[in-house]
Amino acid sequence: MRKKTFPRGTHPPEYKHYTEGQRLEKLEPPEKVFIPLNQHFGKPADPLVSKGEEVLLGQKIGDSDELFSATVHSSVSGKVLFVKEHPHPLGSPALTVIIANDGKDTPHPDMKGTKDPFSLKPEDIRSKVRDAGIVGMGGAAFPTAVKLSPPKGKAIDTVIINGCECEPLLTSDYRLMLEYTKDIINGAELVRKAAEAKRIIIGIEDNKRDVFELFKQKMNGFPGETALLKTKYPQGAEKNLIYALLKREVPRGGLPFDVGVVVQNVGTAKAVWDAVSSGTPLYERAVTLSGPGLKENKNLLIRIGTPFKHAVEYCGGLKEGANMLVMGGPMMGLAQWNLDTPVIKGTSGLIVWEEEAFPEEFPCISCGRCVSHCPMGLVPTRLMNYSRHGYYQEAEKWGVLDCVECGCCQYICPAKIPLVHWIRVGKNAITSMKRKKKS
Amino acid sequence: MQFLIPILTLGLLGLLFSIGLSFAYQKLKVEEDPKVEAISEVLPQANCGGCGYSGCRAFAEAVAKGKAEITGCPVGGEDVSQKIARIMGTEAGKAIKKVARVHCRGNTKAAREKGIYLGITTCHAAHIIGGNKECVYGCLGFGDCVRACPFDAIHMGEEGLPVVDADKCTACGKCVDACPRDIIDLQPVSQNIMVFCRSLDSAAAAKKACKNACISCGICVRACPEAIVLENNLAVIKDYKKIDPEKIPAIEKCPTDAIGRITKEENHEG
Amino acid sequence: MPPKKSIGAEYLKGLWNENPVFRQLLGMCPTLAVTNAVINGIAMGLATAFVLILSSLVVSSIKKLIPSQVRIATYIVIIASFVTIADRFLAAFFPPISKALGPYVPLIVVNCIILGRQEAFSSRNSIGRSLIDALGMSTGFILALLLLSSIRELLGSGSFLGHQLLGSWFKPWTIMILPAGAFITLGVLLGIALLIESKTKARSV
Amino acid sequence: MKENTFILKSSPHFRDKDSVSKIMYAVIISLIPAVAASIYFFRLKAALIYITCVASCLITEAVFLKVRKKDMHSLWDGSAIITGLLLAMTLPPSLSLDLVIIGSVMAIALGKQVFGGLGYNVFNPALVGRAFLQIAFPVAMTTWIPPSTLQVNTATFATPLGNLKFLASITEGSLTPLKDLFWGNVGGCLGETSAIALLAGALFLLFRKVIDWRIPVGIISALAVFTGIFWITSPDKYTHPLFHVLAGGLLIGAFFMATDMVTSPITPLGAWIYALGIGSLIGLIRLFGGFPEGVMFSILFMNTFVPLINRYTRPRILGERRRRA
Amino acid sequence: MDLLTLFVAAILVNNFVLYYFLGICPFLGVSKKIDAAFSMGMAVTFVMTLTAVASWMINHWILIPFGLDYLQIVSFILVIASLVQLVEMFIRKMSPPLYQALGIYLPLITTNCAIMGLALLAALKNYDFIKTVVFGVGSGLGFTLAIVLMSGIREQLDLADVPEPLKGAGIALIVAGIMALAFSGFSGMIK
Amino acid sequence: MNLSARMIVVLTAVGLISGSFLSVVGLLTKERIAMNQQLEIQNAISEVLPSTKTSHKVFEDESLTIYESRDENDNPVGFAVYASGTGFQDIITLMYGIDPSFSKIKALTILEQKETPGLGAKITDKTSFLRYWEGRNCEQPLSLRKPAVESPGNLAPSEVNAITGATISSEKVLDIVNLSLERLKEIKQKGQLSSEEKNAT
Ligand SMILES: Cc1cc2nc3c(=O)[nH]c(=O)nc-3n(C[C@H](O)[C@H](O)[C@H](O)COP(=O)(O)O)c2cc1C
Ligand SMILES: Cc1cc2nc3c(=O)[nH]c(=O)nc-3n(C[C@H](O)[C@H](O)[C@H](O)COP(=O)(O)O)c2cc1C
Ligand SMILES: Cc1cc2nc3c(=O)[nH]c(=O)nc-3n(C[C@H](O)[C@H](O)[C@H](O)COP(=O)(O)O)c2cc1C
Ligand SMILES: Cc1cc2nc3c(=O)[nH]c(=O)nc-3n(C[C@H](O)[C@H](O)[C@H](O)CO)c2cc1C
Ligand code: SF4
Ligand code: SF4
Ligand code: SF4
Ligand code: SF4
Ligand code: FES
Repeated sequence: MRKKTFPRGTHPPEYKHYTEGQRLEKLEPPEKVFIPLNQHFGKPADPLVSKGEEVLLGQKIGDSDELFSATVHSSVSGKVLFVKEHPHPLGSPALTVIIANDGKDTPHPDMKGTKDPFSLKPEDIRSKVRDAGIVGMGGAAFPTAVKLSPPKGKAIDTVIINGCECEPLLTSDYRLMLEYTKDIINGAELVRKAAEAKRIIIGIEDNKRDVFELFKQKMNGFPGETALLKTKYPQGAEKNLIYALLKREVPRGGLPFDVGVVVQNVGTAKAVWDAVSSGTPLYERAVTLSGPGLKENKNLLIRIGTPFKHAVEYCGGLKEGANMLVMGGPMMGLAQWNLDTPVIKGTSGLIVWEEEAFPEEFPCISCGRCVSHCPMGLVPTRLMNYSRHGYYQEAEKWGVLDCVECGCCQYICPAKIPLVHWIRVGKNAITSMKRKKKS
Repeated sequence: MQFLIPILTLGLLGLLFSIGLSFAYQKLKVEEDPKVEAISEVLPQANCGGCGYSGCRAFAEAVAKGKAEITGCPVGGEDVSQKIARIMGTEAGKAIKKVARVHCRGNTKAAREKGIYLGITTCHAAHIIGGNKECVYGCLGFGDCVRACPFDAIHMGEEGLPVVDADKCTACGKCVDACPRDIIDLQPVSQNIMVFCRSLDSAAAAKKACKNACISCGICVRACPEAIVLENNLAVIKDYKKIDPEKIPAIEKCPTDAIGRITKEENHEG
Repeated sequence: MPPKKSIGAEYLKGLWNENPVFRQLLGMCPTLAVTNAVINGIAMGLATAFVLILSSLVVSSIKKLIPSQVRIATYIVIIASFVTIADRFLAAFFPPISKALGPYVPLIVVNCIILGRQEAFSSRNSIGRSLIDALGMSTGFILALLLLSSIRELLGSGSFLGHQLLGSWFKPWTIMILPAGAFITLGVLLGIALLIESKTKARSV
Repeated sequence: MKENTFILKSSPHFRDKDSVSKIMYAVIISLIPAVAASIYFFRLKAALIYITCVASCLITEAVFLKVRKKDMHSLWDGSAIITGLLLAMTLPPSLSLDLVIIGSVMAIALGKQVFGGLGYNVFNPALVGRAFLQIAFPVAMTTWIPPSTLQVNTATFATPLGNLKFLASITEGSLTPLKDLFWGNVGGCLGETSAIALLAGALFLLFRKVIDWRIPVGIISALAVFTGIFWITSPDKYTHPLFHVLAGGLLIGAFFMATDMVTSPITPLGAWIYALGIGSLIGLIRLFGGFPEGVMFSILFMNTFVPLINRYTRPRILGERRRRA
Repeated sequence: MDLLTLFVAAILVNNFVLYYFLGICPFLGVSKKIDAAFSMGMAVTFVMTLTAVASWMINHWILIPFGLDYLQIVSFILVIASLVQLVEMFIRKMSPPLYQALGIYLPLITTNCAIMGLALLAALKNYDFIKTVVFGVGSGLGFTLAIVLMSGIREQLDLADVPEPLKGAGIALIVAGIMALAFSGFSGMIK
Repeated sequence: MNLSARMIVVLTAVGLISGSFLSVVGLLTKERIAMNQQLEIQNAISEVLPSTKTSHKVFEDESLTIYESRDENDNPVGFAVYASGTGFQDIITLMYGIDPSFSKIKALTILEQKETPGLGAKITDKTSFLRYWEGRNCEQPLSLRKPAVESPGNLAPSEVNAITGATISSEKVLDIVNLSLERLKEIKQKGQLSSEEKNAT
């Protein structure tokens, strides 16, 4: 079978063997959970509970009137200790509901299943998805309900289930696909129904052939197929994935629905199935804990709001000298500065290692490698240079906003220039300039 | 005859040329911004194009319209830039001379570092990945403001905080725009008491992050309730004019020095 | 207007602070073109000085009569007249130099220094001051030409004013008499000038 | 658990192993065969020129680093050594050492450091140094000696291309034999004589993916086509393309100098334009210009176009509408 | 020397900027941005062509017949100045976009020795009418080539770590020097 | 006075005044400049035809000017040919003397050139280049000797020495001479050399 792929990109060492064989284990929830009200793309939710209130497992504790937002649920039963700012994995502290776990996991009565999920109407699926607080679990944490309601005139024909997991080290999606195959396929079918699409494509990289064969078998009877993709980073980035699978190009600044596609992560698909079939909101997710800095490497199912410290201790703690703590994969993940920050809906992994001497930075030697590896067709060195010198308008003209921050350019750069960081500076400056202009 | 021809030729050329010009002048008179004239006046009139514009006049127009940098004239140098800045500035706030003021005292001794920062060493870059200090409101100390100042009026002090030289500052506002944490603003030179913190953290968090943070204890508010209020865990001077000079010593009792008189170093007098 | 400078300062500013070549980047074309030998540089400098001084005199004395709209045109005619005089004079009495300088003597007419000085100074100042200013600028220009042409002639031919200075051990750098050498030498000199400037400034602060 | 000792930085956190200095040292290694060949052909004098060149390049570089208060470490990034080696390889073996020093100083000072050092230069530093020498000391730079392996007894000796330039017509035996060109048994600049040694190094670089294959391919094919057209129309006046490819500085220029990353375009399309430009200009100068050889001028000339080429050959961004041609 | 060689020579070999040192001021002044440089180049080419025509007519119809060659300087400069003025007026009236792109550079051209130099050189070399025009267009294009290349390089150098004192005109002159070196590869090509 | 009127008057007045000035200057210098040019030509003629006493123009067109020269006794000494063409860089202008029968070049001198100093500019060098032109047989087109020889005696009758390192400039000079020789012979055949205007120059 010919493997599909997209132009350019790179292939960093995978290191998936650390955790590939580790079954997903359920991690006991800690004594205190810290559930931020801002775990998604869009407006943070407003708290629905206050200090001292008793809450149940799966109870809605945050919601918002805005379209671009998502509900937040309690991942334990117990008592609200505080609603206050707490360190957040995305950087700045954010409003967080801190709950003391009573250890009972008393479920909330609203968590009721549906007998025949496949007979539900699209709107019903969408509203259940929204009520369950589901957001994209592939990284961007985009509210899934919004994604499933494309604007008028943008018909969706294909649902792509993203099983690439192209980031090195991470294996949580892989384990989900192995262990919850049926749930994912069912979830995909629900997504297809909700988006009123014709078919499903499940894209899997060829370093996960076992999963590919599994899906091929179990997809029988569903309108869709399983596609084998070349192992290449960032195969899972949606614009590249769509190109690889369908040869369609999402227009600049556009979204997948502009070309009739919805892309959902496998974890998202499973969450959709859970929400619709058993009424379980998104309060738990699969997380890979890996890297040479951890005593043991594991794949865990972790309650949202669990501080990293708790999970790390379950893995035997940090090794001496571990100084690099990254939430997500090594290519796109965010460096963490302490272990008090909680697991959120978008946390796919926690990677720990010891960073040795920082590489010496050279000036750009115009080798062009960043250009020939950028999956988006950008000229990263120029974007970097423009940002560095504050020429933001030029950077915008050269497409800085099209950068998906995949990191290929910086990975490959022999001069060791922090290209992505500079590009982010440029993007940030441009968007804040635009915001200023609007107001 | 030998003399006449050249005389006539040149006279004729002059005549033609002047008729053309006067015609042009009358047909194409354009109303002008008085600022253009004023700026034109201080420019060196070399018409060298060094500014990238087609001559001094064009440059003056561009500056008046805000399209060109006031420092764009390489021939005139700093002298001329200052003059232009004044011309442009008089429009905005005439009488009171303002200067840039930094509202943070989270220097290297006071503010706690978050970790080992190995990112790009500019404030903007550090800011977008959450900063290098525990306080997410305070100065990052990488001097974006210093680099932004066209008049060399702002420098990084010894303790990692920027210091404005009030004499050199023309209140152009570049540093204000440059600071990602919005902790610089323009204030009248005469105003010498202000809040040197922008942290909205609760008292405990603020205290943990920085020794000089405002802990919203309210001492200053009690000292001068007419002018100072607490908003979102932060003391704010609502109306500077209402501060009675006699109350300043009481205000200066602030346990963390987050409010008080501007020091000599901060005013670059030392 | 800035406070009036003393006469001495008015003269001296042309030498360094407002040196037409190094500080104002004016009159670059003749500066580059004719400095392949010292004698040419000096001749060019003198010719320019002649035009600059006389036209400054004339302009400042009739400045009140000229309506601003024909200011430039008038200046051009005045300058062109003096240039013609200089050109004819050289051609008549120093034919070799006139030949070496080629079209660059007539080109004094478009030398930005001259028009720039009329615009910036003579049209606004008294005759005396304009004269001093023109003298200062001319001196500055001549010095700049002298410096550049000395370097180029010395390195390019090993001589100064035609006298062989460097011995036969020296291999002349032909490039210095050619365009490339002119550009590069002037570029480097400009860099040095700015370096000195920033050093002296740093000291005075 | 310790606090506040974690590293804060932006993603990605992985980096490829290749680095600027590794790339530079790869180039140095690839030059070894050609350097060895030239020392074999020109003996001690060649070795002296190499040493002088590399040493004066390094010293000049060091002085600039010192004055500009930069990290002295970058003296050893390898780029100054390459500049020195390549400059030496483009010098005539008879050149006296004082001129060699002048050329090296100019290469680093004028060609590299005035622009800000590694990565910022617009022109190929080694060629700036050579061009400076060529224009400053034209006679010394066009005086050739035969290699020690060749027995000739004329006082003046011409390079294969110099010979070609002033040949009234091409006849049997009037050209330097291809076999000599290939092995290097001819006169000329130090490094350009032996085609086989250069090709060996070039293959290594291509294999290691240090250089962009488009550039040598583009240059060689453009030159071959250009000279081929004239050869086919009048073979008695013009020689065949293979001679042009093997003679003079073409191979060293195409594989080692035009490929200098800093001074060549960064986009693939740009590389083609640049390479085709160089190739045709070399043909133009060799056949119709005042100089027997045009590699140096062509590369420098196309260097001036690189910023424009980079600007106007931006790749198509994914999802950008195809521009109408 | 046929017209084609004259044309090519004017662009590459005897480039106005790099060989004759004419028009250095705009070459240094307006070469910071490619767009501006290109407009300037076009404006110069345009005016040069006109100047070539006008100065030839003045020279051959008035000055030479009356033996007034010593009025060359004054009359050329007057003609150029009024021509530029006229063109500027005309463009401003007829096409505002063209004025924005080109017209605003015109005043700078009046005191540009490239234009005057063209008139003088053409007279000095005794070119006939056609040659004068070809020389004018070629020289203008040569100027455009040089200034556009320079601006491309300077845009790039804007992002480089050029030593402080060399920034601006210093480095631009050095680049011009090396460009002159590169261009000298074409000398000897005129047959 | 209204503004445009004033503009016109001022500019016209300035034009008139400067015109009058210049006319004086022009007239004062005209003769001298003309004389300088004459002198230059005459010097050149006597350089290439040393025994010249008088000379006059016998032919002139765009690229060629021919002077006939006579000695004290009004015997023809030969012709001085003033010709130009492109060199390595720019135009080369030269003059050479030739005997009345067009068989021998008497001497060559370069009047104007912009060749590379130290290289092509050696074409003005009396000892290394020009000396080898004296007495060359020019019934055939001349040819270049390369590599150069040590003394004129080693040259074939119609050969001249090239300059080492500046073959092109040498060739260009040769081309100019050969071309003008050809034209000279042509002109003579057409009988255009017998000049009507005998005004001695
Ligand atoms: C560089 C890059 C790499 C990505 N890699 C993956 C991936 O391996 N797996 C994945 O599910 N999503 C990945 N994503 C996110 C997808 O682009 C897309 O947002 C996601 O699949 C949408 O599904 P979701 O909304 O269910 O998360 C990546 C995004 C980027 C920018
Ligand atoms: C004279 C000299 C020769 C060197 N040769 C090589 C070499 O052939 N290959 C190499 O990778 N590094 C070589 N190095 C080391 C490099 O300078 C540099 O330290 C090293 O490549 C850094 O790579 P790393 O940081 O990725 O390990 C050499 C250093 C010196 C001083
Ligand atoms: C800067 C420079 C200027 C040159 N100028 C001339 C010149 O004016 N005349 C000339 O014939 N050759 C000149 N040359 C050399 C020619 O291009 C060519 O190399 C030479 O004519 C070959 O002649 P040869 O075979 O006698 O060495 C110059 C070379 C350089 C590098
Ligand atoms: C493939 C390759 C080719 C190079 N060629 C040259 C060269 O021709 N001349 C030179 O001075 N440096 C060369 N360098 C070294 C380095 O890139 C050069 O010094 C930079 O231009 C300095 O900024 C080369 C480097 C590489 C990797
Ligand atoms: S520029 Fe952006 S999209 Fe392109 S490789 Fe770099 S990070 Fe990825
Ligand atoms: S990969 Fe790095 S060194 Fe190469 S062009 Fe890109 S930024 Fe420059
Ligand atoms: S940037 Fe402007 S406002 Fe800020 S210190 Fe400098 S002069 Fe003052
Ligand atoms: S820009 Fe702001 S954060 Fe940066 S040093 Fe200046 S005041 Fe501090
Ligand atoms: S002196 Fe030539 S353009 Fe200014």
